[in-house]
Amino acid sequence: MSERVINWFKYASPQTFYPLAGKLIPWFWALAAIFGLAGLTIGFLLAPTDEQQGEGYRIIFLHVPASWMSMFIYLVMAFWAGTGLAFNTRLSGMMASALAPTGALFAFLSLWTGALWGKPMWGTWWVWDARLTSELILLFLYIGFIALQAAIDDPRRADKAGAILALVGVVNVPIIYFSVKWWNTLHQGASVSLTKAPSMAAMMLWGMILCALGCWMYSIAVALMRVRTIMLERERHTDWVRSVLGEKE
Amino acid sequence: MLVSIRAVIGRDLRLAMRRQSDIIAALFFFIIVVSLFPLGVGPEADQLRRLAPGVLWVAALLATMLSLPRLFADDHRDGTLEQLALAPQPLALIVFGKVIAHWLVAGLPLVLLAPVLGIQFDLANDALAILALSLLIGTPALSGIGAIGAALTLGVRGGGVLLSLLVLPLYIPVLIFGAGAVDATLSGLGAQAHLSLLGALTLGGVFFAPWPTAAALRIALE
Amino acid sequence: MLVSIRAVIGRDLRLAMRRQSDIIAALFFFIIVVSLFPLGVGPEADQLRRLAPGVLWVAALLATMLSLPRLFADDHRDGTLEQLALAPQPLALIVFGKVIAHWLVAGLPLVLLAPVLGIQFDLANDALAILALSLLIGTPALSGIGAIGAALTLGVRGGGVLLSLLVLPLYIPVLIFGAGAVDATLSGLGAQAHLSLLGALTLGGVFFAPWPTAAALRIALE
Amino acid sequence: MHWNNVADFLAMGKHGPYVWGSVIVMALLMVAEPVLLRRGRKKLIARLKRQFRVERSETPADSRPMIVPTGRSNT
Amino acid sequence: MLEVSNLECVRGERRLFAGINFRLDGGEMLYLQGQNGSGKTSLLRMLCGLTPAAGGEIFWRGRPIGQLGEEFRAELCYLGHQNAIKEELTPLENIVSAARLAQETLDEDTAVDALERVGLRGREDLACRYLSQGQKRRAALSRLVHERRALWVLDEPYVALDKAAVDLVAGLIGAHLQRGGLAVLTTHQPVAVPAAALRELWLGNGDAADVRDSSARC
Amino acid sequence: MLEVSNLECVRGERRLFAGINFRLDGGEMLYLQGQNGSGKTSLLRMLCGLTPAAGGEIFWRGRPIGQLGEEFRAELCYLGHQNAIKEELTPLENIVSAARLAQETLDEDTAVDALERVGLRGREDLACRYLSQGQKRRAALSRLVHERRALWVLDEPYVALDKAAVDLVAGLIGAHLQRGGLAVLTTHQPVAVPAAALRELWLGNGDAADVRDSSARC
Ligand code: HEM
Ligand SMILES: Nc1ncnc2c1ncn2[C@@H]1O[C@H](COP(=O)(O)OP(=O)(O)OP(=O)(O)O)[C@@H](O)[C@H]1O
Ligand SMILES: Nc1ncnc2c1ncn2[C@@H]1O[C@H](COP(=O)(O)OP(=O)(O)OP(=O)(O)O)[C@@H](O)[C@H]1O
Ligand SMILES: [Mg+2]
Ligand SMILES: [Mg+2]
Repeated sequence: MSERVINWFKYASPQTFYPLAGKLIPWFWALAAIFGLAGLTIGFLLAPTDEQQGEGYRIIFLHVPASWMSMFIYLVMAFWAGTGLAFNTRLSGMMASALAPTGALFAFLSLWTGALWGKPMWGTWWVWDARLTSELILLFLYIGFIALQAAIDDPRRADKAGAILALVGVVNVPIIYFSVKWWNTLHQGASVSLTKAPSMAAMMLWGMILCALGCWMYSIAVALMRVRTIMLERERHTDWVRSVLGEKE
Repeated sequence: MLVSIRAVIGRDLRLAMRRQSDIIAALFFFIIVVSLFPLGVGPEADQLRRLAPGVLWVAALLATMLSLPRLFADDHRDGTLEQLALAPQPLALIVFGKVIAHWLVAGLPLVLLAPVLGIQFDLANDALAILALSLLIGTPALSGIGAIGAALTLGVRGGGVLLSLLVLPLYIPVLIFGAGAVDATLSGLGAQAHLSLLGALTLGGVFFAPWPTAAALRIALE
Repeated sequence: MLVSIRAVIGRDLRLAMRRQSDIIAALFFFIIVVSLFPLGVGPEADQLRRLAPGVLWVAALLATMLSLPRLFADDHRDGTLEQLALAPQPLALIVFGKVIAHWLVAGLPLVLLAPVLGIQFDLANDALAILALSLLIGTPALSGIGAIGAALTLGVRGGGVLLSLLVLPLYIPVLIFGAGAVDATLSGLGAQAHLSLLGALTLGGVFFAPWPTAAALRIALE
Repeated sequence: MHWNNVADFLAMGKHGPYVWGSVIVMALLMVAEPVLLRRGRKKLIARLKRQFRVERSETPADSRPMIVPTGRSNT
Repeated sequence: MLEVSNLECVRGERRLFAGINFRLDGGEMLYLQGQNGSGKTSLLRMLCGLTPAAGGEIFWRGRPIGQLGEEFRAELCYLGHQNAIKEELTPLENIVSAARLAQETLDEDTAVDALERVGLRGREDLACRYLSQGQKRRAALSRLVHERRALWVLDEPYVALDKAAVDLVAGLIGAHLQRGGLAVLTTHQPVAVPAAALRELWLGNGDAADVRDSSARC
Repeated sequence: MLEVSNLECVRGERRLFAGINFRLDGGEMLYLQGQNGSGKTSLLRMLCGLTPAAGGEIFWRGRPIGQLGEEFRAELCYLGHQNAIKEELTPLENIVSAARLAQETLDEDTAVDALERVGLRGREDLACRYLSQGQKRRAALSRLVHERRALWVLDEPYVALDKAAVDLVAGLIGAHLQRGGLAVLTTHQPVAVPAAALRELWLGNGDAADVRDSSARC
């Protein structure tokens, strides 16, 4: 392994990452609070009523960030899992395990808010529509990932097995995203896209984006918290954990 | 390459023949589930006809799923899996052979039997044909996807349940398109679209699945 | 006597806890079967309500049946069964303990969960109560009768299928009275008669079954 | 400000239960997650410290395998 | 105490042995020998009453074991090719629950002590799945440490054990014999059991038509 | 040809061994010794590439086995604690299908001959389930009769075998070494392999502090 690679992996070693993460967490909490409050203020206090959907549309400020995060976190998790499998770095597996519960949380919230939105808009809590089904599958994938890792005692084996599952499940994410395009379904198509001009009012758009940023920061903060715990647990035999815990006495 | 796939298939089929249970088990389970339903639900022809695609596909899915835990477990227990992993050909090829053997043993009989059971539900001829066709196209995907789950949960605490947990979400699309195809025929729409999606799932499942499966097996053997 | 039954139950429960799979497996299977049906059949409330007793009872029956092959197989494979057969107390007592443990692990959770799943099917409260009650009375019979089949097919080629073949005919009365009880409530008739028949089956099954089971086990060990 | 009064705000134009149902559940879960994490972390640290204390009272055994090349022999 | 007359064993269409006679008293050990497949395991299982004999009788304290039933089993300790160890449970749980099923009282301390004796210290709480082959066998054999029943029937107890463990088990058997117990044993490894009144029984190879029922003492 | 440098093995939280170095050339045999649970099986599995090493490297003909992959496996014959025998199949079917999976051609006559060599004549067509413990092991070992791959890795091959069979297997290994093959072997039974250039490796017991570095010749 060359010098450069080792440098690159420096922050991938748990003992340097642990204090770094500890310092970053408060900042991410602050950002999460700022973005979240701003987004909710715009979304719930300032944004105008939607002509077709009435006030019910305000669920969008929760539903869309939750849905985005559920997919995005899966991609990040799969990325970490994949690097762990390829380069055998200790940190990667821990990051993947740390992200999964938060991803599952957002997948659940996406379903929950979606269902609560569907009842007034479509007249039903649930249809077996492509997007809804694939989002449900995403939730199951998260749960499967968590359960699989919990069932294997040896953390290294657990990481690898989880990584395979995560990578296999990645196909599901584009399916969720493009399902509205590939099949014409009840669910709404994308209203935010990089190529086209946004098709919704600027106020709504900003509200949504701020809420999404808030969720994003929240996810980072929570994932960092969790990864620190996982590090302590898994590296409990190393000296650095002893010294970290010793100092706190 | 073909030779070694043939060798795996041959061996697994012979084992299945010897045990017999494997072949009949899936089949028998399928028959039981399908036949118990009219017993529990009551015999109104109209209702039964509407139930038919769902019941038959759910039964097929469960029957396949139940035979999954043993796909690698026996080989794991008696040390054969180590020998397979140490064979000179890529493990993925061997897995491919095992997936095919599994389908021949657990999937194909269902395809052949489904039309017969469909008659019990008073399905029309075209619906019966589509039912068999959808099963023919769809069940290999069940074997392929299932192999990944079986390998991941090999030797793991609580393997059986975990297997269902991992595999079922991935089976849902197959179920939906499969039952959808028959439903579409029943309601006079074409089943074309559903069937081609099913075909895509199967191609993906059978040809892509052996790689992650082989990787998972190596991990299980560590 | 009570002590040794307690010891068997304790050991089997601890094993189940350790594996976890056993407890959750039956339960999870039950949930899956019950939830896949609306998925395959379509979500019309009226139709679902009529299906409910049948689906739930068939699912309970299948869930119990699936855990049967392992009732003695693990003990047989690793030599524990020989030790049990050589223990100083009558083998039938030990079997009795194992039947109870099996019910606690595979039957009781279904009883507790059934009402929750029944809600998905939009069942009324009294029907839910009768559903749970019928399962509570009926499932021990499934464990008892099942034990005979499990012992008879122990170590036999094609055991799994044979087991279903032997056991199912004996299960059908349980299914009919069990689903019948709920059906009767749904259509406003009393479930009394069905339930007492179910009770009779259970008493017979649980207290009579250990003897033939023990005899069958001794034969399997020869 | 889009709203005239609090009642309107709470009613959300007949969609109150749906909107607030979403908001409350989401808020609850997003508060619960970090709280649970903190608690888990504290428990873990306590456990680890207990373990370290126990381990300090024992001396770790070091093991070193030996390799003995015995050369050629004709037994 | 244990007496066998004219015992015969038939497997499939093959007669493994016939005309086996011996008598074993307190403090004596029967060392059963023979090639692979000569019927040693089959004979041991007959002694335990697991397999019915094709011919002949087995007596315990003068009465046929078939009649004695539970009375006989209460004095019998059998250890077969299989370990009768649950992979999911820890060694400690395994032997405690095995003892409980055999209607013995084994408190946790005694159990831990037994495990320590067989060299499983530090592994009491590791699921047996993770143990090495020999450690699994040791866990199974730890039953013998506090076993006080009269008749031990052991089928190749030394398999997979290292030298130290073999000696330990041989010592346990020796102590048992000195307490006036009986033991029937098969093994392909020649191991000296200390202070044993030894009797040997050779089973001829079932292949050959010449069923030898020679018996020798050593 | 086989070279191991600085090998380390960690199981759970236990370091079984570290700093293992050796080199094995054609015609040489490595005799791996150690108490139960000292990591012999783990070491053999690392040599086969089944378990990744916690540290260190393994070279075959100068290249790391991880890189070689199939090339290495084509020269490797591994026989573990488990027999890799299907109970439902007959011994004949077992070895024929095992050979086919290993991409070797084994015609029926050769297979029957191999079974006869290991003393399973008359049992070729009996399902393995009915075989005795030692006969099952013999069926598994019959693979070695016509095995010509260079590296044999055998984990306690003599377990459950009677004296005659042990000698037979030792003879097979000896012949293999004389053909210029390599063998790595563990066993708790001291058995003389004829004409072997022997090297011994002791693994200390991971638990105990008293690591004995005594070595004996056999
Ligand atoms: C349980 C039910 C639902 C689920 C699982 C679900 C899932 C999703 C997912 C995964 C996304 C993100 C994908 C993307 O950005 O393209 C999304 C976005 C969206 N959903 Fe839903 N949804 C559900 C119900 C609803 C309902 C009932 C409505 C409205 C009537 C709705 C409206 C939207 C809108 C407007 C977006 C944003 C699309 C965009 O701007 O890109 N969803 N939903
Ligand atoms: N159905 C059958 N048909 C023919 N032979 C059978 C059948 N069942 C068992 N056998 C033979 O019976 C014998 C059983 O031997 P047993 O297991 O008692 O041997 P053992 O002396 O314990 O041998 P080992 O030293 O290998 O443990 C074997 O030779 C086996 O081949
Ligand atoms: N998860 C784990 N935690 C702690 N120890 C473990 C774990 N998994 C395995 N071990 C230990 O690792 C060792 C594995 O040893 P291995 O099977 O290689 O031994 P061996 O030398 O082959 O022994 P034998 O002679 O009994 O076959 C055992 O001592 C076992 O207790
Ligand atoms: Mg034997
Ligand atoms: Mg070993």
